[in-house]
Amino acid sequence: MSIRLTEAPFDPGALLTAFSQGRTETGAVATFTGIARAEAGATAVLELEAYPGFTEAEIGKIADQARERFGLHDLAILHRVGRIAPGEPIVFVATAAGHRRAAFEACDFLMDYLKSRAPFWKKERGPDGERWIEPTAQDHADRDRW
Amino acid sequence: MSIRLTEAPFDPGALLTAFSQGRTETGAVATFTGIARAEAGATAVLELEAYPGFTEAEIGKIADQARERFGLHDLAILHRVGRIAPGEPIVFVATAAGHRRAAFEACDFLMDYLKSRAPFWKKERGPDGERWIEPTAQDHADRDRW
Amino acid sequence: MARVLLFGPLRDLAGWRERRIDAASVAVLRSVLAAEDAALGAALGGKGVQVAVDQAVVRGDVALGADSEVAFLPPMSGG
Amino acid sequence: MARVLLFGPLRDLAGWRERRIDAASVAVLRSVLAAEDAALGAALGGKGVQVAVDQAVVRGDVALGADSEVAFLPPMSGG
Repeated sequence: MSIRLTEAPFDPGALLTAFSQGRTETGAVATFTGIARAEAGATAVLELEAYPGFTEAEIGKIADQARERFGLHDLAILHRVGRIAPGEPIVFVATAAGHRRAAFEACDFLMDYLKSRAPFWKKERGPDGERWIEPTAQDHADRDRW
Repeated sequence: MSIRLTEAPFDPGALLTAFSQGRTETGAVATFTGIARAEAGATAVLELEAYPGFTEAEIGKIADQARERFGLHDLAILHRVGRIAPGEPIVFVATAAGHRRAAFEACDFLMDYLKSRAPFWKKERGPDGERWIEPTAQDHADRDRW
Repeated sequence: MARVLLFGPLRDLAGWRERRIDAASVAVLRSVLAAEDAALGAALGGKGVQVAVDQAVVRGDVALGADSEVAFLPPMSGG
Repeated sequence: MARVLLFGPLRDLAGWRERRIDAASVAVLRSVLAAEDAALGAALGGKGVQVAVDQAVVRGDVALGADSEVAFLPPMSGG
């Protein structure tokens, strides 16, 4: 199980390559990559702040829940922090399980947590200045499905 | 949109790298990689047969449905045919959408179709000989969710 | 001479995957195949076996041209 | 001297991210901060602001040691 934060841009494909190798008993690997949108042409730059150590530990508690609940063989989470330009990946989640339903559901569950309650503080800098962002009503509704 | 069959082993990570690049308006990329399991130590080798041309066209019809139904920006499907050793990827599906719910659901939908009704014929060669495989009851139940 | 393709268990049963056979229609083709291999003939009419002519699934009898491709598709297993 | 950390909007409001402050407890620390910056003092007691001591969330007052790390965590936005 790997849970990491990074200030540098990353390639989700390289992470999937590493994650999927050598798995003779794993039938299913699901991944999710969240990408910073340009928001219809507005050149918004995201700035994500974490509390190093605390943030990984809190994510780790939910990851342990996911491993137990969905019977995962493994999981990996990488989250960008700092300034993120449009088109750059923000978050990558990979889950490995015996069968695909568990892999999909665990990946979905982890993303709902990461987007709604994980210890990050998010600022958007656009042409009209900057603002701190709260989870959307949809993020909360997604989280409440579990 | 890309729908391909291949007789050669492939790296799902390389496909995700290509698929996720240059997407400034896509917020969400979901992928699924199906891997041939060793089935608890039995050295089973899968052999998958397709009807080249027909198989891609049939998958393409479902892919068009998925694009419409989930509002996808793009999708990619690569499916192995021929002999597949344990631990090797069999299928890769990637979906790109504005938001994660659509990307996840479309990927899930496509996999349920691919595993239950796509034009493949699957043979398993194990220590006790070879046998043709039908979709499992679970595969049919998964497909019926949509 | 239609190009006839067998897939999956039908191929194993027949012992061939592709042949050229002279037949004016799918029904005639079925008769020709059944006459030389009764087990195959029965299997081609089995439950869930579909027929594609020129890569499109057809039902009932269909006329075949000189270059038609006829595929017998047993129940699909998924990938 | 506890190490005091502010995150997100609290950092912007205070104009600093990290300071060393002498305080025997979280309650004393709140008083010290409110005395020098009333707006910050109010914000630290605002709805949904959590306090972590040595990276564990605490409720109510907690004694601080010489090397304690105290973090004020405004509502988390998710990633």
